[in-house]
Amino acid sequence: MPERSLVLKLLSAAIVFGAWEIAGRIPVSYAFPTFLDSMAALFAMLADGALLTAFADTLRPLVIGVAISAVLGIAIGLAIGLSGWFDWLFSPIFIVMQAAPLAALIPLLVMVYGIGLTSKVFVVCIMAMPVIVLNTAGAVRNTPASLTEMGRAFLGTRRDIILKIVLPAASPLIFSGLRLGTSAGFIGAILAELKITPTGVGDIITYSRSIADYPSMYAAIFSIILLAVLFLNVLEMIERALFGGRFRGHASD
Amino acid sequence: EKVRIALAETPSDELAAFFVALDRARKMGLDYEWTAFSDEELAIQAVLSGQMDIGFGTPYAVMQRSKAPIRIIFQISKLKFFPVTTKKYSRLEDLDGVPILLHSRGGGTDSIANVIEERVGIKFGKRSYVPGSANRVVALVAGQAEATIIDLANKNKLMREHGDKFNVLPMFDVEASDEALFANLNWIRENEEAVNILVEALLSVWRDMNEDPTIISRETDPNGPIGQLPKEILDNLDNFYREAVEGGLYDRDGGGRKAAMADMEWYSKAGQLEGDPATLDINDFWYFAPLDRAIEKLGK
Amino acid sequence: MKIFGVRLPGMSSLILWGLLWELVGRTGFSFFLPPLSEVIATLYEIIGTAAFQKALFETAYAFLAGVFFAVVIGIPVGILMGKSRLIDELLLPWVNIFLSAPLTALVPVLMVLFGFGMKAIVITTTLFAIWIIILNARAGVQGINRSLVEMARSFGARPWDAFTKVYFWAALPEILGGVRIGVIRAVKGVIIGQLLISIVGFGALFELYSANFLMAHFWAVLIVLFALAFTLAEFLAWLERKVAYYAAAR
Amino acid sequence: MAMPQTDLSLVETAGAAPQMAVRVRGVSKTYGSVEALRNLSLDFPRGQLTSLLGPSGCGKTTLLKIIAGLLEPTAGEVEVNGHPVTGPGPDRAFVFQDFALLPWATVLRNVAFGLELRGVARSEREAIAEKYIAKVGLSGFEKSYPHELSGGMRQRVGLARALAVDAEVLLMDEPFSAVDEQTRRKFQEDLLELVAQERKTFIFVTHSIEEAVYVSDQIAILLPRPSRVSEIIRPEGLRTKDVANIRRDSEYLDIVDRIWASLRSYVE
Amino acid sequence: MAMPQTDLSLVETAGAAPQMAVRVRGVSKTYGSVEALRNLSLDFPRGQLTSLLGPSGCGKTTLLKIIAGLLEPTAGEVEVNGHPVTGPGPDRAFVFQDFALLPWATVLRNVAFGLELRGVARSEREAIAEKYIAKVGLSGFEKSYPHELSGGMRQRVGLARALAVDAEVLLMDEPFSAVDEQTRRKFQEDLLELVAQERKTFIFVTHSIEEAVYVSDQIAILLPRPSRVSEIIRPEGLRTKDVANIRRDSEYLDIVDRIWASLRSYVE
Ligand SMILES: Nc1ncnc2c1ncn2[C@@H]1O[C@H](COP(=O)(O)OP(=O)(O)OP(=O)(O)O)[C@@H](O)[C@H]1O
Ligand SMILES: Nc1ncnc2c1ncn2[C@@H]1O[C@H](COP(=O)(O)OP(=O)(O)OP(=O)(O)O)[C@@H](O)[C@H]1O
Ligand SMILES: [Mg+2]
Ligand SMILES: [Mg+2]
Repeated sequence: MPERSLVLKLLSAAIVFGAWEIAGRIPVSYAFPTFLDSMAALFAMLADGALLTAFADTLRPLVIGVAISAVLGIAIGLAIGLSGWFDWLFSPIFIVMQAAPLAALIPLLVMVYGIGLTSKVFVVCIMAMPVIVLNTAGAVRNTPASLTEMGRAFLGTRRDIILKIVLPAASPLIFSGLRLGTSAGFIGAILAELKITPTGVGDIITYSRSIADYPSMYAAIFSIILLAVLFLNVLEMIERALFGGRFRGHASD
Repeated sequence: EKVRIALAETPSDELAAFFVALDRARKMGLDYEWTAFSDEELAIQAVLSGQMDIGFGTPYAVMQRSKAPIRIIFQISKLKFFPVTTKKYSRLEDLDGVPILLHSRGGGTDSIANVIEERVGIKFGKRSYVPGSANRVVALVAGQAEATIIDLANKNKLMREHGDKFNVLPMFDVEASDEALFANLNWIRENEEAVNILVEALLSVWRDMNEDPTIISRETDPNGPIGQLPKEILDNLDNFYREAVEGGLYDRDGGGRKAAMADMEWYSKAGQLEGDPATLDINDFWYFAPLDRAIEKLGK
Repeated sequence: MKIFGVRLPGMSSLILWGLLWELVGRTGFSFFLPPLSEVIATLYEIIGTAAFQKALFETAYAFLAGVFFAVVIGIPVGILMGKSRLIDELLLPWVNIFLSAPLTALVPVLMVLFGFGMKAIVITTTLFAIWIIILNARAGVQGINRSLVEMARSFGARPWDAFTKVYFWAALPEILGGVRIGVIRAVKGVIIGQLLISIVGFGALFELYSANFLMAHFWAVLIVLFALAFTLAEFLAWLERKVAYYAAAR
Repeated sequence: MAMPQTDLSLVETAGAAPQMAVRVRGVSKTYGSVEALRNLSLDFPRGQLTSLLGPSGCGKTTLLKIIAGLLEPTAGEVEVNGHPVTGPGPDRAFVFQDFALLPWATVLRNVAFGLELRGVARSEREAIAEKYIAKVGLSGFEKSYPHELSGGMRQRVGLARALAVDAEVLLMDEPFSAVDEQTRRKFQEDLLELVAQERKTFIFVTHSIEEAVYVSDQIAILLPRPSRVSEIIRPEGLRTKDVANIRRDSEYLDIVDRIWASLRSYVE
Repeated sequence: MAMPQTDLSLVETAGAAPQMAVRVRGVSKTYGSVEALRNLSLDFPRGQLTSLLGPSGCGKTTLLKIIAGLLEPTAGEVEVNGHPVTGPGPDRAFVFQDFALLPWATVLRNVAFGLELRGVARSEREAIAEKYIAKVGLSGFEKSYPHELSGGMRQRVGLARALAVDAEVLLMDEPFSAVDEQTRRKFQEDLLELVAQERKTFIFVTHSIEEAVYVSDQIAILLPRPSRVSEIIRPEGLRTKDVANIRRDSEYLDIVDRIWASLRSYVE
């Protein structure tokens, strides 16, 4: 029943935004604008192009960082999953990185890489990379043994087996790692804009806060969350387009 | 009831004098607690929404825009900032079109840059924002920037260590406030007693400090937030305050009307306040009673 | 990994990395990377100070409170979503949005709504942790083997019995998995909260040390934090493995 | 479809009036658009073992679950001992194809679980469970967990659990499908003993013709979906013969062939 | 253990000199502390089907994988056509017990996958695959994905893939374990036809005594771990008999009973 679920989605959206509007009208704080005011500010910023420029600024380190993390992360993950040596040497690092609050490293990064694009890209990378590496490695390690054995039995070369069996078998988990990584990357990009140099959406947030233009600040926050959710949905659509309904499970199929 | 104080940064050498004043205020019967926020805007917001009583910062834009009756009661420090550049430049005029690093959009260094542009008749290149003078120094030393504006302590440090590579450009004097204490007017009226004690303690410390900067290190409570700082920082306290006093960072009268007037002019020029400075009423921004009372009590 | 037939324990390569760090640090490669030995000496020095212990206490408090709420709210909500279609359809879109949204952007809003002190940090921590806990509990309940449910019914189980004796235990591996990931995220949440909201705990130490270029101090606290987070995550993973023996058999 | 009374008297050794423990009358079941059972009627004599044989997906499990009260029929009625079925009841116990053991509980607790849900006190239910654990030959494994047992042993835990609640009717859904041939044969012999010892009614689903012929008093052959009973076969004479030689008995082989011929028409 | 040459000449219909396609000599295999095979020797005549029968976990799969070159024996040697085995080779094809199909590939690609790995051009390999898909009765399912097929159909995809690479030796690990009894019987008949048509050597693992007797030229019975060959049985006469009646043939039943008696001693 697509209609029912759509209705429920709209209903739950109406409840949440309604609560926001009411909370803004009470108001809970001088610094808490209403939903409608924030939307008005959002459209104003959209209309004068400020928001789009800001998005471009925010997305640059994000996209570069996620792309680097994806390429490097999948390659490292593959190496870790395939080689005992790599596993021993590198996986502890990524396990520690995943568990640790890397946000604390940001001040250091600024000292090393300065305040430009590099350190922002770096922040995105350290946030996004561990989960991509670990997911890829885990997926590769868990490639059903019977499939790789089958590949060997039918005389596949190592390259063949990696390209035609290991990678496709691991791809759902790799993609879920990419999705988690992108989401962590978004957190990193915003963190970088709030903690390193305010640019893009982070700049709108801090600047409008400093001049007490709270509707604009909330509009920027709203828009970046919306952007993240859209971004991830697009990623999910790509995944579905690539692998379609063909995946219903894994080794059990 | 405890007075809740919103700091705009984590306790560090710059706040040592303030904490000495707080200790004196406690002896005079003030009960307080403090919270450190990661920046000035948060401290302002916290006071705005009533979660904190007294805040740190210069919330002129907020005072003019939001309907909340916020008032400044004491000037902590003046906007003593210094344009620092590589050896390539030696006068402000040379900076036409040069990219510059500043603290934050709409903040104090941003307004200094605005005023420089206006007075000298130049236009800076791209402005990039890096919060924290120390971080801007790092960027400068690392060669990531050619010009920036930094505070007194960092200027001195930079010149001590890398004086051969950088110039401090001569600049006009600024009397406007960098940090000030502010609070909600209604709250001030309900807590006159506490505010009076605090302002009096501050004024006394500011005066003593201008006489003898070492008083800060001597009076610092070894078990307080400043006393707990790493030894490396504590060892430098005397030096820090000596240079600060020499540089005229702390006004011995806590700013008052003189500072308020300077602020009106400065922040209007800097774009934070709207309207002609002459038409602005300083009483819409400052609340002088506690300071007046303290000056009267301690003498001129 | 085996060398000369001897099995090297899983995390032993960290020793190698530590040595590398020491070497690079000794060459004076950069002021921001002091040798590991210096860092450890500093660690030894500051670990007893009141400032460090206060930071540890503040961080642990916010962290534990945040995780507590995430678990106590997250698990029942997740189980409810797994069982009730209506609740699931109402909540699932939001859970998914918050799971992937950059919560850092939301922190300024949290401050306004919930204050600027410890409370906001606790809530940030909870928000970092709760969504994955909800989703996993939901998945666990949805994945319960139908024949276990039918078995319970066929032997006449009442709803409460079925819940406490079958549902909870059957979903436990997923629930624990969710809690483990949630706890890891909570560690990030508590530090981000301390850096972005009010500067207390380890967040304050990081700001202070980095602003004053006390690199050995900085790394010392960082190591403590990494070690704590890592130990916690490994402990939960161990707990998870203890019940995982039946995860495959369900 | 009704069973001639005379047939039964041959088998009912106790000499009591032959009775039907379970009667299924005109049961239909549709899942959405899939019609699984259509107007199916079948009686299960007390104290006997009835097998259900039929192609995959014909609705055997569905029928079993309707009798257990786990599913509601779309139409028709099931009676157990003359009382209509409205839900699960203490008179029936189910042995699940996939065992349905609690992986986090020991063998002892698993076997006692049916009694635990019925509120029997701990010491009492454990004593009963011990007895049935011994009966299925698992003494010494009381403290083991299911994942430490082989498939065949797990199956016996499920069986012991069903026996422990002392229900009159035992519903068994392909209970031996997961064990290897050698073990399976052993189980079949155990099952025959069980039917002889306990005076219970067994309803047994299987895919194996040989198995059905070997263990059953009565075999119901089901048509493909929508399922009705196509034939009822009673391998009467076999019960009295020597178990060791039954597999080469010509009567046995005749029955197997007859069923095979009848089923074969549905396979492709 | 060596096979008397005279026996074989009875079976070898082509009249060519009887030859051993695969010889296993003194093979041992230990996994860590588990000794799976101990000094096992066994020969597999060309063009015949040899079954391996033995209790669960006795090492049948292990032996098959050693022949395939997927595992290295701890000791001993395997020869295929006189050449020692050092790894997988084009002369052997494996039918996996768990199918080992690529879930993301269509039936067509799965069947052609062995050829794809050998670098056969796309159009050519697809033509070959089509042929074998038709042969196992899956025409019309070329574009389906494995999860859309029933267990039996998946099994046939695995079979077609092994047939498509046209290897001389086919290694089949419990290939019919996943299908129901009715379908299984059909498969057994298909397999008999296949052995008759293609002049290949089949090595076949099963748990079912009846199945082994029904389809094999030679049956090797393995002991429990550590495994050696305990007995070799050649159900010679059966091949010439009428398939339809073989299941009640007394020779057939004798062999089944003999094997059963021999295996029974290991089952508890
Ligand atoms: N919950 C359900 N929803 C929809 N259809 C169902 C459901 N359960 C069973 N069916 C359909 O009803 C039919 C009968 O299913 P059932 O499980 O009773 O078959 P079965 O005879 O036990 O088969 P098998 O021998 O494979 O176990 C099947 O075609 C199946 O697809
Ligand atoms: N990779 C492995 N590591 C350790 N032990 C193994 C491994 N593979 C198999 N074994 C052990 O070797 C023995 C033989 O295993 P194998 O799979 O060959 O048995 P099988 O005869 O095929 O059994 P089944 O009939 O159950 O398939 C078993 O006891 C098993 O536990
Ligand atoms: Mg069934
Ligand atoms: Mg096997």
